[in-house]
Amino acid sequence: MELAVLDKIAAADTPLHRWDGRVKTVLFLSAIIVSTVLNHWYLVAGLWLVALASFRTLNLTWRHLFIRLYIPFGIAWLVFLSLLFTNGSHALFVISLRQLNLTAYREGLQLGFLLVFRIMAAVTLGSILSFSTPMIEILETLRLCKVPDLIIDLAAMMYRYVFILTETGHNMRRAQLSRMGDNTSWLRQARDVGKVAGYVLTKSLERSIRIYKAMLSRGYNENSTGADFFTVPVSKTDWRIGLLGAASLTVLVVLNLML
Amino acid sequence: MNLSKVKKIGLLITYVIGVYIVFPDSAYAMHIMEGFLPFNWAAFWMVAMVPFVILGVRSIKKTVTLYPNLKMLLGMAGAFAFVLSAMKIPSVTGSCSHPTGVGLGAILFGPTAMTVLGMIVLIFQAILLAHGGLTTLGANTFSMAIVGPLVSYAIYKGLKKLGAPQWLSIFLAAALGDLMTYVTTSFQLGLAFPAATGGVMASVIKFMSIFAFTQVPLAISEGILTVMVFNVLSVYSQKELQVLSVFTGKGLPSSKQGVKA
Amino acid sequence: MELIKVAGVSYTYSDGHQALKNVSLNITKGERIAVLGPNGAGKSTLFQLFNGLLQATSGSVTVKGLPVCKEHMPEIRSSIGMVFQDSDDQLFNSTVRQEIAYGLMNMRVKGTALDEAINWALEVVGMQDYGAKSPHNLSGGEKKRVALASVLAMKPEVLVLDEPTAALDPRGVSKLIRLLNSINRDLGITLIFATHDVDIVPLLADRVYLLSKGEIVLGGSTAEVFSHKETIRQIDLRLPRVAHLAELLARDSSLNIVNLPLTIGQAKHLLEQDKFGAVL
Amino acid sequence: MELIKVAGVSYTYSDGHQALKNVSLNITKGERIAVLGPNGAGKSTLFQLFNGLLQATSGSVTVKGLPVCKEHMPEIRSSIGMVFQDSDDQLFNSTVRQEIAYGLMNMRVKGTALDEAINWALEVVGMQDYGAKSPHNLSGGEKKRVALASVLAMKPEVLVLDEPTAALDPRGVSKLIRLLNSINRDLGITLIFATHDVDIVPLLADRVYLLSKGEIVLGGSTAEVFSHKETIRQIDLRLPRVAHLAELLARDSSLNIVNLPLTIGQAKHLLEQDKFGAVL
Repeated sequence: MELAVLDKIAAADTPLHRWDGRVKTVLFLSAIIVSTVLNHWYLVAGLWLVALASFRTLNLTWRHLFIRLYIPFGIAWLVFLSLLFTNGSHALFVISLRQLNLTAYREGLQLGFLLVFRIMAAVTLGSILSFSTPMIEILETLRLCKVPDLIIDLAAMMYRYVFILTETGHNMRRAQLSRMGDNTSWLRQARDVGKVAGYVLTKSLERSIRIYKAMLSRGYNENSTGADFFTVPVSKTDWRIGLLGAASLTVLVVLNLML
Repeated sequence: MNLSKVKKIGLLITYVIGVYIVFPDSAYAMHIMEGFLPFNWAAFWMVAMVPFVILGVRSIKKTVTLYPNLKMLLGMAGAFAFVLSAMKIPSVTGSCSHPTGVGLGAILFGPTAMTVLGMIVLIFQAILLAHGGLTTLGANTFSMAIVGPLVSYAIYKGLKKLGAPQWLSIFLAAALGDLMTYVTTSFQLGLAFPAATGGVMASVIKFMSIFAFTQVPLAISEGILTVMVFNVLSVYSQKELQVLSVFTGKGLPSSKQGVKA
Repeated sequence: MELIKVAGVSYTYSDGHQALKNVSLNITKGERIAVLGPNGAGKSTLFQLFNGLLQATSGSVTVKGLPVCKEHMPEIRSSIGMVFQDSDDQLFNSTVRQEIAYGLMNMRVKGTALDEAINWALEVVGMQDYGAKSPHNLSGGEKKRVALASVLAMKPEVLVLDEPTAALDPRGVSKLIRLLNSINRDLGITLIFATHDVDIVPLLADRVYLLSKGEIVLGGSTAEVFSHKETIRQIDLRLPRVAHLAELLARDSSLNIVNLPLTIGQAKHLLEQDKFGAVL
Repeated sequence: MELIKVAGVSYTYSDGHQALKNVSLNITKGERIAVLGPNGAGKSTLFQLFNGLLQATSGSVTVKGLPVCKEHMPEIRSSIGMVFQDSDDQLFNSTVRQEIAYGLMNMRVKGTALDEAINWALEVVGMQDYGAKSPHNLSGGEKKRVALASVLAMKPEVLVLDEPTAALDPRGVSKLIRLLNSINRDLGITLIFATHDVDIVPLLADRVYLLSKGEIVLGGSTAEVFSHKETIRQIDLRLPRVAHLAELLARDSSLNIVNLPLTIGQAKHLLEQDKFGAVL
C-alpha cells in the first residue's frame, strides 16, 4: 500500500482514531505479543475475531485489510499444509495422488490452525494500529517507553522526508519511462534504477546539509532538544478503555495457562 | 524411492511454486512475518539483537557529538534506505523485486550504524507496509541489519585489501551480503520449525533451497544496483562521502572506477 | 489531424483524491496549448495520462488515434516528449551526450544515426559545446535546454512541458520562450504546457484550457479565455499584468475594450491603432 | 539605527568560485529591502553571511553593531530570522507545532511562554488550526507560512527571505506579499528578500540592491534603481511589465516620463493625474 494512502487513512476521524495514541499503541503492541504467546488455536482465533471487529469501526473497506493480509496468508497456508501432513501421529485422512500418499494428522491440523491464526491475528492487529494512528504518535509513544531518543529522532526525521524522496524517485523513474526506459534489457533497467537510487541518495545528502543550516539559523546547539509531542495528558476515558483492553488480554493469557 | 522422501520432494515443489505464485515481491516475503515465530524464539532474537543496537546507538552518538550535522545526514540516508527498500528493481526472471540495501548501508555507514538504521527501516516496514513484523523484529534485524551488513562489510574490506577492482568489491559485498541475510533467515526458521524427520538442518536446507530460487537473481540485481549507486555518489557526492567516512574509517570509494554507465 | 484526444477522463489517486473530473480536450497538430491553473489543479496528472505514465480511471485518451494502452506504448512514447518541471528529475546521465542518447538508444538508434540525432538536438537548443559536460554542473536554464534536447532527439510530434519556466530567471524565461516558439514554428512540433504563470501564456499559447480542481473550466483561444476575467479570478489566478492595467484604464474611463491586450506587444499595437489611446 | 552593515565583503567557495566581490550594504531598522539579481548572482551566499552560516573571506559583517562571529552567534541568530527558499529544508519537525517550538526551545523558552509564542506566531500567519498537522501534508503556500511562523516566533528584528515567492501560484504570491507587508508594518520587522522576480519587487521593497556576478551593481530606492533601464537589462533582468509598457508608450510618443510606473497602482495613479495620459 502506498505510504501516502496510509498517511491519509491514519489521519481519519473514528472513535478508534480519537483514542489516545499512547494507550492505543501500547495496548496493540501488547496484543500482538500476546498473539504469539497463546498456544490454543481457538484462543488466537478469538483474538483475531475481536481484531476484525475493531477493524470494522474504522469505516474502511475489507480490501484495505486484505491487501495487507494476502502475502502473510499465502505463506501461512503453505505452512499449514506442511504441518498438516508432517506433524503428529493421529491420522485424520489420507490423500492419494498416484503413488503418493499424504496423511493428514490431527496434531498437525491443530498446530497449523494455531500458526495461521497467529499470523492473521498479529498482522490484523498491526494493521489496525497503523490504520488508526499516525506514525509519529507510535514513534513518540516508543520514546515514552524508553526507546533511546537517538533512534526515535532518526526515525521521526526519516518519516518526515520519506514522502519527498519517494516523490523524487518516482519522478525520475517516470522521466526514464517516458523516454522508453522500459523498452530495453533488464540489465540496463536495473542500472537505470540504480542511477535513480544514486541521485535520490545524492539529493538527500545535499538536503541534509541545507536542513542543518536551517537548524543552525534557529539557534541549534549541542543541547538542543525538540518540543514534546504529547502536550495533553491521557484522558480518563482513554485510560479506562486501555485498562479494559489490558485486562482482557490478561484473561486470555490466564485462560491459555489453565486450558 | 523412499515414500517419505517422495513426500518431501512433493512438498518442496508445492512450496516453491506456491512462493512464486503468491509472492512476486519476494524480498518482502522473505522477512519473517508478524506472528510467525513462537514467543520464545521471537524473544530470543530480540534479546540477541539488543547488544548490537546498543553498540550502534553508542557509536552514532559518539560521532554525532563530534559532528552534529551527521545526525541530519543519517536521518536523510535512513529515509533513503526505506525508500530504496520499496523501489522496484527489474530482475533476471522478468519480475520485479525490492533491494535490501544491506550492502549499500554497510559500505556507507559501517556495520554498527547500519544496525540502527536497518532496525528502524524494519520497524517502518512492519508498521507501514505489514512486511516483516514487530514480534519478529529481533530475528529480522539480526539477519538483515546485523549479519548481512557484517558480511558485506567484511567482503568489501577484504576484497579491497586483496586489490580487487572497486566495482567488484561493491558488487560482491552487496550480492553476498544480500544472500547471507537469507541464509541467516533460513537458520532462524529452521531453528524455530525443525522438520519432523531430519530436525533443524533438514528444515534449514529446505528453507534455503526455497530462497535460492528467488534470492540468487535478486542478489545479482542488488549487486548491480549498488554499483550504480556508488558510481553516482562518487561523481556527485564526494563531499558527503568524505563526511560519512567518519563512520567507517578511511577507504571509501573515491575514484571513478565503477562499471561504465 | 487530431493528435491527442482526451474524452471524459477522470482520475482518482489510490488515496481517494480525485485529481481529474470528466476532462475532455482535443489537440491538433502544430498547435500551442496552455493548460493554465493554480497549484494542485491536476495539471501534472493530466499530462501523465498523455503517455500512459498514469491510466485514466474512466474515460479515454487517444494519441494519433491509438488508445493509450500497453501495446501502443512504444509508438505513443516516441511521439510524445515529456519535459518535467524539475530538470534534475530528468537528467540522470553523467554527460549531456549520454543524456540525449538515452531515449534514442531505447529506440534502438545506433551508430552514425545516433550521433547525428544527438548533434542535431544539441544544435536546436544551442548547446553544441556542452556535449561532454556533466548536466549537473549546468545552470537552471541550461539544464532545461538539455532536458528539451534529450526529448527532441527522439523526434516527437508533441512536446509536453510541465511548468517550463519555473525557477528560471527573467532572461532564462525569455530565452526559453523564444526557443519553444521556434521549435513549434520551424519543426512543426505541437506544444502543450502547464503553468500558473499567466504572464507567459499569451507569449506561448494559441489556445488555453483553464483547469481548476480537476475540471476544465474554460477552453478557447488565448484572447477568449482571458476575456472571462471573473472566472479567472474565481479560480485564484489573475490576468496578465498588462491586461490588468488595460482593464483598469478601461474601467476608469468607463469605456469597453473588447479585446484586452495581453502582451506588451499587443498593447503597443492597440495604441498605435489609437484604439487604446482613445480610451484614455 | 543600522541593523546590518556589510562592508567590502568577498566570499570564495572552497572550489575556487568567487561568489561575492567587495559587497557593501547597510540596512536600517524597519526597511523593506530587495536584493535583485539573476540566478547565480550570489544572493543566497550573501544571506548566509548575515547570520554566520558562512564567514566572509574578507571584509566585515556586523549585526546591530556586533561583528558576526562565534561569541555573538546566539544574539545574532535570534535577531535574524532566515526563511529558506525550499520550505522543506526548513520544516524538519514532525508537526507544525514542534516546528515552531524548535527555535524557541533553543532560546530556552518554556511552559506557558512557549505555548503563547507558538499560538501568536500561528495566528500572525493565519494557521491557527494547523498545529497538529505534519508539514508533509501542507500545500506549498501553507508550508511557506509555517516556515515564516517558525521564524517569527523567535521575535526576530529582521526577516531574511530567499526567493520567497518561488513555486507559489498567483494567489499564493499575493497572499504572501500582503502577509509580509503587514508583518513589516504592524510588527516593525525589517524585511530583506532575494528574488529574480522583478514584478514583485515594487510591491514589497522600499529599497533595492542589484546584484550581478557577485557584485552590487546598483543600490537605491526602488524607483531609482528601476530607472536605470539599461543596467537592469545588461545583467539579464528586465523591468516590471507595467514599467516596460509605460516605457514603450513614452518612447513612441517620444516624451520622457521621469518616474516610470512600476505597479499597476502607480500606473493608475499617474493616469488619474493625467501625467501618463498626456503622454499618449
